[in-house]
Amino acid sequence: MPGTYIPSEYLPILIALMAATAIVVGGLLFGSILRPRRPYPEKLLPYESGNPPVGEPRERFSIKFYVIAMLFVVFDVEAAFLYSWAVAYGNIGLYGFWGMVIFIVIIFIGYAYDWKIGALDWKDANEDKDKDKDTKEG
Amino acid sequence: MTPVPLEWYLMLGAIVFIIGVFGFLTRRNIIMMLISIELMLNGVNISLLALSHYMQDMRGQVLVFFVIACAGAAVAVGLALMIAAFRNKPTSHMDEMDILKG
Amino acid sequence: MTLRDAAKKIFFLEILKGLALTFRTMINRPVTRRYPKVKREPFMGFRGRHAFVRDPGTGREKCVACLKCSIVCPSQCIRIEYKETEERRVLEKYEIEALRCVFCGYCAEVCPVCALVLTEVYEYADYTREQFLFDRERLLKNWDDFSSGLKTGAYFNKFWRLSGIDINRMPVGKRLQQSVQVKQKEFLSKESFDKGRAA
Amino acid sequence: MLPKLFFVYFAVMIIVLSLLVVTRKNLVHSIMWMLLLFIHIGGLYLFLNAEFLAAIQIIVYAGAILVLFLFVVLLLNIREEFGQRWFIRSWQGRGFVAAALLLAIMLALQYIVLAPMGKYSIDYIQRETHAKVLGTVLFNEYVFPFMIIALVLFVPMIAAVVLAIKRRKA
Amino acid sequence: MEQMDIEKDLQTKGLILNMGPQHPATHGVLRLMLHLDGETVVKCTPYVGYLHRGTEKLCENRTYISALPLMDRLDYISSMANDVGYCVAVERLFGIEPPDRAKYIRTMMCEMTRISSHILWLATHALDMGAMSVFLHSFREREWLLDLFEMITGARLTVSYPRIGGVRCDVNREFLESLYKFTEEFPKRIEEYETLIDQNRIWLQRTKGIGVISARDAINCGLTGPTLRGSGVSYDVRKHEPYDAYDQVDFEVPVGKNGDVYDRYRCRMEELRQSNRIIRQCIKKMPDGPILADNSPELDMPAEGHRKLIPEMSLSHACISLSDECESIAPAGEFYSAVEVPKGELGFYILSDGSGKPYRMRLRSPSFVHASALPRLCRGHMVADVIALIGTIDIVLGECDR
Amino acid sequence: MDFALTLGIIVIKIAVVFGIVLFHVAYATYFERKIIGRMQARHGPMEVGPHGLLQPFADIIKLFFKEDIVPSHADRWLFYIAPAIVVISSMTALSVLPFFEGFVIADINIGLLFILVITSISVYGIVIAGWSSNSKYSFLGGLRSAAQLISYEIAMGLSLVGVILMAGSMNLSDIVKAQHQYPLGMFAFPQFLGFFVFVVAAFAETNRAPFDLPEAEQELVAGYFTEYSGFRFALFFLGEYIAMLTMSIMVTLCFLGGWTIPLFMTNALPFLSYVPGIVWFLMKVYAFMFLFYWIRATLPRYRYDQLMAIGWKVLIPLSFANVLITAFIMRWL
Amino acid sequence: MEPTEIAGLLKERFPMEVKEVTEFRGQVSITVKRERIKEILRFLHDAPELSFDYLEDLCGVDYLSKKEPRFEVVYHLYSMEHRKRIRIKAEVSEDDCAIDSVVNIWEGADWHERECFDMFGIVFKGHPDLRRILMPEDWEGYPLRKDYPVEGPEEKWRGFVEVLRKAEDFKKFELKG
Repeated sequence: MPGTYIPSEYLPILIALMAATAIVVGGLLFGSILRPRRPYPEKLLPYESGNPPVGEPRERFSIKFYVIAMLFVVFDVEAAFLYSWAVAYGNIGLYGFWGMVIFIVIIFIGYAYDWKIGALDWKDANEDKDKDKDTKEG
Repeated sequence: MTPVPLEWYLMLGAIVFIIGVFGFLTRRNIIMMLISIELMLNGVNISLLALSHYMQDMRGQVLVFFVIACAGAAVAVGLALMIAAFRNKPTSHMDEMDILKG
Repeated sequence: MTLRDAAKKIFFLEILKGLALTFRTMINRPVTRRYPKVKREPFMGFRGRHAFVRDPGTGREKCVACLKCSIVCPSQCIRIEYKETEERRVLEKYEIEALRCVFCGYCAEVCPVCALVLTEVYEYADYTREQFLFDRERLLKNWDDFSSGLKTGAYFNKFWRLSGIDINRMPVGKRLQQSVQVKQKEFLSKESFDKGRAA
Repeated sequence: MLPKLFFVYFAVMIIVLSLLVVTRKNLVHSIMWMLLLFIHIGGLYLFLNAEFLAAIQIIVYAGAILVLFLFVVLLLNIREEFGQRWFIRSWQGRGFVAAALLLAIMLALQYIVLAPMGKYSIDYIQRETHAKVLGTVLFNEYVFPFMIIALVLFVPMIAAVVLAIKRRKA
Repeated sequence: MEQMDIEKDLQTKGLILNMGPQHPATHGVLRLMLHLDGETVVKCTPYVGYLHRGTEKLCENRTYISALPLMDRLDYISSMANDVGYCVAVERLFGIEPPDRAKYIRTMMCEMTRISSHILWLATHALDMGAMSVFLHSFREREWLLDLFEMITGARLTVSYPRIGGVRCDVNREFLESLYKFTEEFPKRIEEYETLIDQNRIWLQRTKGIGVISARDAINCGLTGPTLRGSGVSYDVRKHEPYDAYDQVDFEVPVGKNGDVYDRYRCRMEELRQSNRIIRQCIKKMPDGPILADNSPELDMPAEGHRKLIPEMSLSHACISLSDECESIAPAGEFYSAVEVPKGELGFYILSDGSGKPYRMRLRSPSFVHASALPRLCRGHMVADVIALIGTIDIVLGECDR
Repeated sequence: MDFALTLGIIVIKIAVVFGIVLFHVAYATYFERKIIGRMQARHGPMEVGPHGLLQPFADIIKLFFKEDIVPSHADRWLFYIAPAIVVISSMTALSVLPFFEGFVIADINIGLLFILVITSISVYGIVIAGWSSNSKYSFLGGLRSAAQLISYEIAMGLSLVGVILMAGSMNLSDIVKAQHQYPLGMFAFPQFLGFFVFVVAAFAETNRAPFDLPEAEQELVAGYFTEYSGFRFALFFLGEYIAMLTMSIMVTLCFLGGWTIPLFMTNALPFLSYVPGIVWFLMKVYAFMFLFYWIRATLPRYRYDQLMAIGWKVLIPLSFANVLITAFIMRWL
Repeated sequence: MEPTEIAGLLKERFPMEVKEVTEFRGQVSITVKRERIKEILRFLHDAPELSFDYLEDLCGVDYLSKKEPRFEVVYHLYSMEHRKRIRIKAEVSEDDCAIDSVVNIWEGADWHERECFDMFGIVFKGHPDLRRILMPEDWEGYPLRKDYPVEGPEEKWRGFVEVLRKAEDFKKFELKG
């Protein structure tokens, strides 16, 4: 009956999760009893190859990471569809098959476009070209 | 075992949705606003799934699947827009985003 | 691209070759020594910790306070004090700051009477800096430590008498065959050296 | 009793976590609370016998969308530039609007009457496994909407990349 | 214009990363300040001097021979080559001609040093690229070489073996046989290293087309040694201004083509083989005879004011050095002499005023010049390539900072 | 009563699995050092115990006694929980993995997806560790690592679609059973593309050489855990090694037939069927673990852009091709 | 062309500049005035029959109370094409301790000039980034000058004092902790 359902096969995972947490927390607590604690300013300095850090460490970073994450979202969603498609493949008719083929093709077109404009290159040639253009025009 | 009433689920979905609305209306940061939209979608998803479960029908679940997919696309575009705007003016605050004016 | 290259690329031939090499190395014997347990025999004439040769006749050091070592020392870490008597100089104080020493062996080489030597002891770490200021007694003790570890026979240091130099160009004290009677140490022969290396 | 207990736990956690998400000043903290929130929502989905969607919820929402948020926050290094104010000036008024909306929804909920109408009972889904049932329905009955989703996903691949990568022309 | 561009960029998304002096990849105490745009290096500023010991100043205050151990500590992994370079320079200034046997011994030892230095370079370079087995495999052979060094010189790294006008002590047959055995074994070992990296696609991707410098630019920057030869310039002091027995042995100077990291790597690998060849020739050709020139200065060569400390009367006359005319063997004049150490051209510019000490001693160290070319090489590459480039120019900070 | 019994069995199972895994991790570090040492003509650890067998315990005790340093200006709480996220998630992943016939802590229908869920969560541990440390090296390492993980997660997920297609299930036990019924006994043969992609992705997902970019010590010192010390550092290590084990088990389950051996082998050599399944299973898992070490000892490291290029330009198209080919063959051949 | 001939050519071309030509054991040094040093070197670099394209070394020499003017900047030039070496010595006086930079001609001169500035205090005009290189930025005095004591200045350098102080602090700290 709806509303009374308990996913009992997930109970072991819950227990395992708690056990893992207990191990980690227990280890940390146990360690905190044993380990010394003698901080001084130099020790607490973040690592910077032996120099005092210059500038803000959490600086703005390459936009490439965003593009990767964005593509990851798209592909992850696609993978999610693929899983359910693959599991149910035996029950799926031709429609479903071709539907997925077309789906993959559409995604692939976008992917090929991204490849072409260099979104997948870490060393971005386009960006440099643009920069040159910018400086020329400006 | 006494079942959990459907209304509880729907209520929960509504509350999450409303928290999302609240966040969307009140936070000044664009990223926070996008996050609030995600919250709203999640509230809806909870309701949809609950209804689907109680009505023993798969349509709600298919819709949830689609909502998740669309949420990803929406966030990707939204953040890209924000980044594009950020280039022109390094801020993520709604109030400051007046580039369209001039 | 030739077919061969294509095959190489597709089947990771070069990587497989590398993997084969590492696997081969794995099943062979390791070449490293387990150092603190298995000690390495230094070669004859290794320039290690300084020592004063204890003269078997007098039981003291042989130094004549000629100051050559302290003059020639590139890092200027030898300090000598002496007093003049009627027929000879008497050494009052002799100090080597081993922490400044660069172990070039010049001091042992110029010593006209073969009093100073760089022994083959290479484990001389210590806890305090003061331990590295070798004075006369410490230097003699170093020699005792070193020579007690030697096996039968005479000890001969090749830097006491340089090969290939005309004997007449050497100081008189060095013209004689210099050796100290201690238990002779078995020096590593060529065979054992090669055997050790052929891994 | 047990189902209710679990529900109450998840409901309370979800509400508390969502409140934390919208009120934290530090965006990274917000996102971390949101991660926990999504995991709890996934847990709730399990109780609605939707294990596949629970997994997808975490994989896509927590694993992908939230990572995207996190990346943007880290990449742009967005600090709350203007001191203490991270809500808009008149947030109380808008909060009131939200509360009113909530009240309305709750009142509306009183009038809902529903009866099971499909064939997908718990036992059926258990037997066939949720992923298979969902896949079968999705790819037999909803192929066309599914392909529209392809287009929806196609848009960010083009638009977002173009927006993010192309530099502003002089 | 370019400068302004960098400034503008930095304002939007620059990251200044300090690499070194306490960093696993900066071989000693080099410090690089990297201005990053994403992962790309916009600007790289090396800072050196952490190991500055004032060698030039110290030399001015030591007799010619006492300065020799200081040379050991310049490039401490190829100290023999530095010593030989110094001795050659002083010999040329003094006009001393070392005997043939000494020349062959020195040549042989120099090439041994070259091998040991190059395999250390290979080891660290490969380790920097993540190929950690090459590191220890090549240390195996290096250890063998160091044992050989120890066998004859009494020290493993800071050998102080050559003397002005010859070498310190003779090599014996045992040593030569051991060494010959090494040279028989070594080419196989080179092939082993190459098995691991030479054709490896990851290695090729990491090294080809990285840090390209044209022959013209390389000369203009003052690069020398394999770093220059990788760009295709066949300049080798051993060939063009031979010292010791280099004019009597047969060897080739390998040159690269593209001037990238891979070509420099190939150059050095080829040099290993050539060095091996030279050592074999030296062993075969080595004549008998003295190992020290007759007119070479004694170890206790006087500098001003020191001679009178030596007592006239003492235990024996042993203390009195035989060469009382030491003062006269240092002529007043100046000389620049270069030798090919493993890193490149090591130059000694000695200005003598006729006393027992050099008046001015200038060391032209290859590492110093190569380090100065780093900014040029790094620009536009990625952080990981900077590591490869530090490896490829093969610097030792002891020599760079002097 | 029935419920208590079930609970007891679960707890015992968890205790056994976690205990063995923690022990395994301790010795995985030992064997890694030993094997890589031997591959480099060294001895590896030799001092603590006979042949250094007690070395792992010495390391653990040492790490317990190390000071726990939190860099100034670090985001304290996130700094604290980042290693916990990594470890807890990777340990939880173990609960869905079957070790032999019928032995699995939680036999869920989406076992395979659960592994992907876990990997997607453990990304947070890394990126948060990098961000909260307030150090540039950590930050760079964390971002790199996160981007690497998500890139290869796609390839890994897609390479498994072929397996799901062939097995028709996402339950890991079912996948193994499906392989046993398959003539060749292992999906590695028909799914060789998927197998290749999965293996490469597994190396990248666990940050192992030649994809150990986030912790490429020659560039980024120690990557995202540069600032960690003591037990928290050990936690990252623990997480990494459990992830390695998980990946080895996944390869064994999804591609190498799990605890079964191919039928044609038992037909040819009947005595093989008397060997218990767990032996086969462990043999396969440890062979794969050995591959991890072996590769690490042999190959240089990729550069970051090359790594991303491999993930995006080689593995993803390959895995898509694999999915389509598999689906096509299953329908029409 | 032999080095002595080059010296002759240089003398012909810059008669006012070349002060002295000496030869010692086959190496020719040409002492010149510093004013037109850049032109001279540019000529040596560019002339096709000379083409001294490689600056082997650049260093300073201090002739304290031995010679006037006090300093010399010594350039060792080498021609890759003709395999010839020549030494140019430019005199720099103590009062106006400056000379033109040759970074434009040889890029490799950059660090050599910085070192020379660091060690002798000779200013290279036109150098893009003339800072101390081997010594700390705030070091006082020029170590390779002859009047600079070998054991260093009386007053210890700030950084060194700081290190000593910190070491003391740590000792105290360890005692406390």
